[in-house]
Amino acid sequence: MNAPLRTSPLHSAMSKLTSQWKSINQMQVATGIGTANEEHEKLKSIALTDLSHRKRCGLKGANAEAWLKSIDIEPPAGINQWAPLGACSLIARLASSEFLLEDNVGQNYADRVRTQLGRGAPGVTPVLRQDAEIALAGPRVNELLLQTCSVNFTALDLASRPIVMTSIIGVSVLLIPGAWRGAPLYQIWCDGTYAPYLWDQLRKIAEELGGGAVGLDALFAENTQ
Amino acid sequence: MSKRLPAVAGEWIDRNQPIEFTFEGQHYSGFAGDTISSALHAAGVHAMGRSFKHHRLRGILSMANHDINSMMQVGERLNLRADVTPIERGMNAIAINTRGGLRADRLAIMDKLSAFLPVGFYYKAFHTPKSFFPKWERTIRNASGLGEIKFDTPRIKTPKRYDFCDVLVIGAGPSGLAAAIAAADAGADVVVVDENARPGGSLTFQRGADAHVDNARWELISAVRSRRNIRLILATEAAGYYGDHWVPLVDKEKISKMRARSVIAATGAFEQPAVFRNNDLPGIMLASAAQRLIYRYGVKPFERVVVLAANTEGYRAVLDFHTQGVKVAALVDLRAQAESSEFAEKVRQAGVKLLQGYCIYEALVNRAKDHVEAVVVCPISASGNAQPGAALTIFCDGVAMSVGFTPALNLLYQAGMKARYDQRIEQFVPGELVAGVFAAGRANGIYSLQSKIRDGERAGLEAARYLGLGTPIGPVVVPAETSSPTHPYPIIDHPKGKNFVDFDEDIQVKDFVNAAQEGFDNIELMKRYTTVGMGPSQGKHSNMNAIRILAKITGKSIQEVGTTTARPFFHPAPLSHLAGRSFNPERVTPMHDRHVTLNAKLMQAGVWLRPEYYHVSGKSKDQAVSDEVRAIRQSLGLIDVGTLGKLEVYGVDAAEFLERIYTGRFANLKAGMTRYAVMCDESGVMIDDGVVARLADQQFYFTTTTTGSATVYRELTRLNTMWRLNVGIVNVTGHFAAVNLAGPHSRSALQGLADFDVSEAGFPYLGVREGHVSGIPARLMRVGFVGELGYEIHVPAEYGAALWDVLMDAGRPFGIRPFGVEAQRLLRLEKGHVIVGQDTDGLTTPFEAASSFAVKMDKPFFIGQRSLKIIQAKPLRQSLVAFVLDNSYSGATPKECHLVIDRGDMVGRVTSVAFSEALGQVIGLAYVTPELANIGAKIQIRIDGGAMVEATIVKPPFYDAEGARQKSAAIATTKAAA
Amino acid sequence: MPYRLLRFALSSKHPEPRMFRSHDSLKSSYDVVIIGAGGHGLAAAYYFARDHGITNIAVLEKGYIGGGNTGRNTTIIRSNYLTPEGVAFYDQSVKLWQDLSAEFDLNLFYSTRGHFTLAHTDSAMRTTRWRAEVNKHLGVDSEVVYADDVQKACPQMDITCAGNAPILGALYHAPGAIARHDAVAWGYGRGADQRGVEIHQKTEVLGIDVEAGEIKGVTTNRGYISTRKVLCAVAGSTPRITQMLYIRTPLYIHPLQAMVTEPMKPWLDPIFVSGSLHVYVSQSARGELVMGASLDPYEVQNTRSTFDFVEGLASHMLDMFPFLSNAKINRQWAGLADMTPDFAPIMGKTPVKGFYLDSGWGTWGFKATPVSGKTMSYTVAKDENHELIRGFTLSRFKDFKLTGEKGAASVGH
Amino acid sequence: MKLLRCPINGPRPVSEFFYWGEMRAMPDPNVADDAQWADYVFNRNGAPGIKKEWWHHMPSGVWFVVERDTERDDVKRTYLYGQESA
Repeated sequence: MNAPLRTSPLHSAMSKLTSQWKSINQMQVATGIGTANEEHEKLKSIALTDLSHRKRCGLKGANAEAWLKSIDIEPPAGINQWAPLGACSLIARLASSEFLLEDNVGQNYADRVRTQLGRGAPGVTPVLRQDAEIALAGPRVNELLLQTCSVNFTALDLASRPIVMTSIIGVSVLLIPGAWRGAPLYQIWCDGTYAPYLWDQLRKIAEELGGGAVGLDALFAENTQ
Repeated sequence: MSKRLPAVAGEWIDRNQPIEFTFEGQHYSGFAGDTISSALHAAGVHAMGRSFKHHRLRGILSMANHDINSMMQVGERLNLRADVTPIERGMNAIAINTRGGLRADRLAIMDKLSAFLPVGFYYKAFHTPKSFFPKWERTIRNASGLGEIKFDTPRIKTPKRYDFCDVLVIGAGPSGLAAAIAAADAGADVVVVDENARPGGSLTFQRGADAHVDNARWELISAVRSRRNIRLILATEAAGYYGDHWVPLVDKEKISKMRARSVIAATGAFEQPAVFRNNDLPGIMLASAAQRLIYRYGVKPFERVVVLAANTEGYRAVLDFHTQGVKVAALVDLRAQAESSEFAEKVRQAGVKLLQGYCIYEALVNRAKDHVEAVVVCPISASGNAQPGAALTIFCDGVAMSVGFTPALNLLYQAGMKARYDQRIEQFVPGELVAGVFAAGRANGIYSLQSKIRDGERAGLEAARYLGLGTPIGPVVVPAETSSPTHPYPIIDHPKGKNFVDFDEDIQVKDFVNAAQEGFDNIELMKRYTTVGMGPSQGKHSNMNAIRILAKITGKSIQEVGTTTARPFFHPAPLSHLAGRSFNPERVTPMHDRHVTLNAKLMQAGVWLRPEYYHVSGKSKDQAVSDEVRAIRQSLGLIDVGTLGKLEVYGVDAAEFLERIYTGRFANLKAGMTRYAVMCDESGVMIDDGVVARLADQQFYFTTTTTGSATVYRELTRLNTMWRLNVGIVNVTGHFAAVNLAGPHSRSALQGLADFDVSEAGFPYLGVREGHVSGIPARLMRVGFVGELGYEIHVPAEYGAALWDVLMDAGRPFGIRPFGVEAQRLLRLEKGHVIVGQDTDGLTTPFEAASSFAVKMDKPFFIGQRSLKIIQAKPLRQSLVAFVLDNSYSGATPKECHLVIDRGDMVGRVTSVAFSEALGQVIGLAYVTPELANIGAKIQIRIDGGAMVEATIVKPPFYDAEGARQKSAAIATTKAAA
Repeated sequence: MPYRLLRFALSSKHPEPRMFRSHDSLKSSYDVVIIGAGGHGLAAAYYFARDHGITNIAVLEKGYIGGGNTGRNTTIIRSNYLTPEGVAFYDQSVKLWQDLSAEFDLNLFYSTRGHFTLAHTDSAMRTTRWRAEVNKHLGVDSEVVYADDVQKACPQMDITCAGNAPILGALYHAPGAIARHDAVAWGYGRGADQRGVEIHQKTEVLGIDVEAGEIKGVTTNRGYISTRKVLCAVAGSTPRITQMLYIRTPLYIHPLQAMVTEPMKPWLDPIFVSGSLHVYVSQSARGELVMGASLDPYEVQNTRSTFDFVEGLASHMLDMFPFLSNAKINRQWAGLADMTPDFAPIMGKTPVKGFYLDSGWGTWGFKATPVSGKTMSYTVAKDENHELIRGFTLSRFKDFKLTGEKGAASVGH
Repeated sequence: MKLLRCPINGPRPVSEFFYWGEMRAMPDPNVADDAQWADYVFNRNGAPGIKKEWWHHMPSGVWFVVERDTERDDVKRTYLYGQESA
């Protein structure tokens, strides 16, 4: 039996916009929206795209940290911090004893950990992560966040690799600030069942500010090579 | 005739940009930068509105956003304050609150009638005879109100946003600007906000023919502009102060919710009117209003003015008028002592007639009754009594009042500050301030220019220090004022009254005297009885005089009388800005767009959107629903149950944990099996239910109600924070998609898809299995909620859509129907299953809700058990029974919550009811008193219109009593065939 | 122009006497001490004097007359409750309300406007029918109406509520009314004062003197008073008083906020309440829209304002009435609601002999003012709980006999 | 808007939190008599004072203890359950 297709929580939202698709990790991913020029214009303000196709897994519990080390995965030391994993994957420590691993294309930490953990180990509980993931990038992203979230992101010290758990327009999110070609970049994870609402609202405001939705290639071309 | 002055240095208008607009149907022209009031005054229009109650003609009072008597309606925009609203090209302004126009206002009669309408008159009439009141009330209601709501106004959404800074300085006057510079130079990220279009505060209009003023303004503003860590935000109001330095900033387009780490109130002071007969006539205004007209708008306020003064500012105003070519007919100084400042000499040199120790006894109205024409002045005794014996009349076309100020402490009051009255300067000054909040300038009782700047610097440094910035500073001494800027009692009695204290509400001196006589002699009661300060200006020009009057009446000190609390907002704020964009979170399952494609009629369930039923063209809702029901009973149906709460609990104590939170027993539940579970709160009330599946010895997967998921998970994590059981609890509600594949053919449909044995033996009723469905990792549970052979299939959310498609395909040969909540409600009712929240309410116990079977009182402990023991020992309050109507019954079907009546008494209510096609009769659940709850007993239900319907209590379930259909496919299919 | 207003024009001196005397000192003893000069306390004082001939009464008020929730509520009066106890009690109250103006010779602006409790979900519709059926059964005028009826009552309203929460129907309660809240306290105060009751403002209770489980006296900031009967009618401050007596109650205190627009020409006749949107609104005789929402989310014993409240209420107001976008909010304020687990009041006798509670009014005390006064004066005078309040006793909690108002839980206005 | 310091996530607007109420120690159900139990279930300490309360940071699911002056709405300190001394 051939492997079934995964569907992004944002699939129908994206399919209203996009013309170019590509299958990544058994998921249809929008690689381009509208013309390259249109996308280029959006990048000058705010660009959003769907990163839900990335593979991830979660675990938590008193022994989670020790267990990860036992399989040669070094989690970040501080609470609410993230650390790079291998070439381009990441591991985030949510609060104190919960962890989220996410693979970029071509990595397989998440699958490996999920398989090894199985039904869990003493003091270690597997956590199914079916999040939606949205990437926000561009010079005006902070204005978009000021209109939707009460956290002062410009005050964060990116060198300390912080993660922020907060609420955006009423939806609980996990957020990692970063940079993209000199402009701010935010990766936002949320419960997939809230994602269509969150995505639509963010997209509308982004459009008001001169930006909008773009395909994966516009922001992360390397992912689809 | 234009009253426009030759260009004035620093004026706010652009004389190269004329703007046409209309007021009350007349065309006028002003300049960009003009407000409605300044443009009208320039055009010689002084009467701009009618007052709220007496409908007296009123004009400019403050030019400072307090001119409640010149509010305009401009299209759909209501209650626009003409003194601060900029004119716009083609703007059509109409004075509010008139009947038949400003000039011809038919309600002007109210002024004549005012003698009949003393303070609180409406409490004293119209109520007898009772039958007349509604008519009077209509009259009163129709006369009340200010502007008009236009119902075609669209919903206006605004980009409300958050903002952040270290130090928020409120007020861009000299002290505010100085504070900002000091804080910024100490390293703080500073925001200065001011409601005016330009910075400078009083420096922009209280020039007093004093060169220092211009220089100081120029220096401060350029210093602020040159600093990169100061943001100057203009034309923006600080609407209120909320906990932890949270200040909403309101501008034309939006609100910015400023989170400051420290706040400096350099909010200045409101100039206060003098109170004398006819002090409300057009042409009589605060000196600062006249100065604003001159220096901001290049408008000559008067031709011939009488200045009423009790402070240095009054003398400086005289000089302003003099230099602008306004004839100062007289300077009337309320004080006994002569003015000591250097300005006194300058006034003398200007040849202005000074009447020391005089007051204005009354103002006289012109023949047209629309403007002041003269004032009657007379000596005033040391004790403050006017001596009209020696009165003289001075003709003039205007009066400028400069008798004192009251500080704008509103935001500081909201920040929990208690003010104290300072006799030296006759005003309240800030008492102890909350940490991180500072006051500066006039708000702090500091008036002379150099002192204000010094005080600003002090506040700026202290704010920086509070944030750990800058270098420590010793106590900064700011020289005290040499003379009081404010008169202790600028209020003159007059036998004929009309000496107004509150212009919003038309309250005169005698109203306070009378209110006090009636026993309303403390400030709060007086405020409520006279309504002083309750109008749109919130008492900014009236509260202080009211307090002075009350103090005099009661012989108390002003400190003893005290102030009323100042609540948000500083200026009224529009709903569109407060609401912002209005976000309403909404949740959909991973199969949502499949439902949309299938024409699902969606309904809200908490934050979720779910299919109520699937619309079929040409069919009614009822037909569609019964088709869905029939499909499940006879063949196959599929429902999205992804909104159910889905939780996992792992660990050695997992079973123990479930034993504690649910009323049932789970330690003995075998791996691979499921069990119905009921949850109670501590008082024994049934709050949730679901199914618990044991996947492995130390792994359980369980469901909660759709509305319960978030709250149940939250409470479970709290409980284990205390219990410290060795478990991991995971909320996977949004991470699993779930459907119920139900109907006699469900097994046949599943057979080809599952990679494990789904035979009756391999996967019995109430079993749970993990495997793959068409390659999708899945958890399946044999459940009987709808009373047919059925499988609840849970898969990772990302496979939800794929699962739906696979099952719809596999079901096609069996005529599979997607079904919604409506059909499921009926199906479960036929099985007599309870829905928590519909068949229970906020006080129902499991004993009452026919759920005792799920409660194991002999367990060591579960939440609610102790309370249920107490309740169990008492007689049952009510009990849920199943009933049917005679199948010959053809009348209207009873509805949910119709009452059960026994010998005229309420003895219960229907909680669920529907016509069951399968049984050919109306079935339902109802609460009745225990004595009536006997199988076979008759109960009476009162339906719409009051008719009684007899029902018979039966033993549930109504359908397939032995549950054979859900337990064994064999029976099911044969029955269906039969 | 009614004749009675003439006298104001004709008389040179203001012809109105003092509404309430001021007293320099407290007497050493009173037959009854009432704590709290709000509507409830003063109403009780009034009926003590009028119906029970007890006039040697001191009403002690920490602040000023009617300064608590009496002066802070949104003045809605209705009787469309869910339980027989609730309905009977409030129905009696509404009947009393209707004649108060005449009785006091003081116009309370009691204005019958009709009251809609909007239902946006099918479960809300079920509760709506439940309340309607119970009301009708007990002779109270309530009925279930549907979306188009609501639209008729307010043609301007967006009954889809911006598509967020379409209105399915409502509970329509024709007798629903509003009144001038302050005047109610003044009317009862004047009536009591005229009959000899002493009202002492700025008088704070510091302690209550109990001997062998019986009330002996009260210590105030103005001296000690001996008395054998104390009625506590202080709403949000009740726990401060019961604490002095070591009486435990289920009361918990959350602020309840409200706000008001600038006056506008009248357009809104009925009273609308939406549980789902947490909105209740009516238009006052001054032309202001008076609005409230649900309780603050956590316990606070002061009346500070929050911005969250205004933001949420503004948003939901515009969902229902989009054309109010340009209307401006003039003022917001708060009161303290004394909540109970079953949303019914706590009234009557207590474990301490001679100490009586009039509390647990949560968000609905104003409408009960007359009947609470009447039943509490009876209860104290006779030392026996009035039949109308027997469902509301403090003892119902230890007996696990709660009163089921909670079944209709929505915005409690 | 009021700020509250979550021991894990730091200061956040109070709207990110869920308030459970004052912490109450459950008496041993097997020892407590009916009156004591009813007192525990229903009665509250409604008088103002400095109280220990359960609060929950919704975006992260963190439960913690808040010591708060309920009259001044002034938070004295916050900490994770069991780490009072810390």
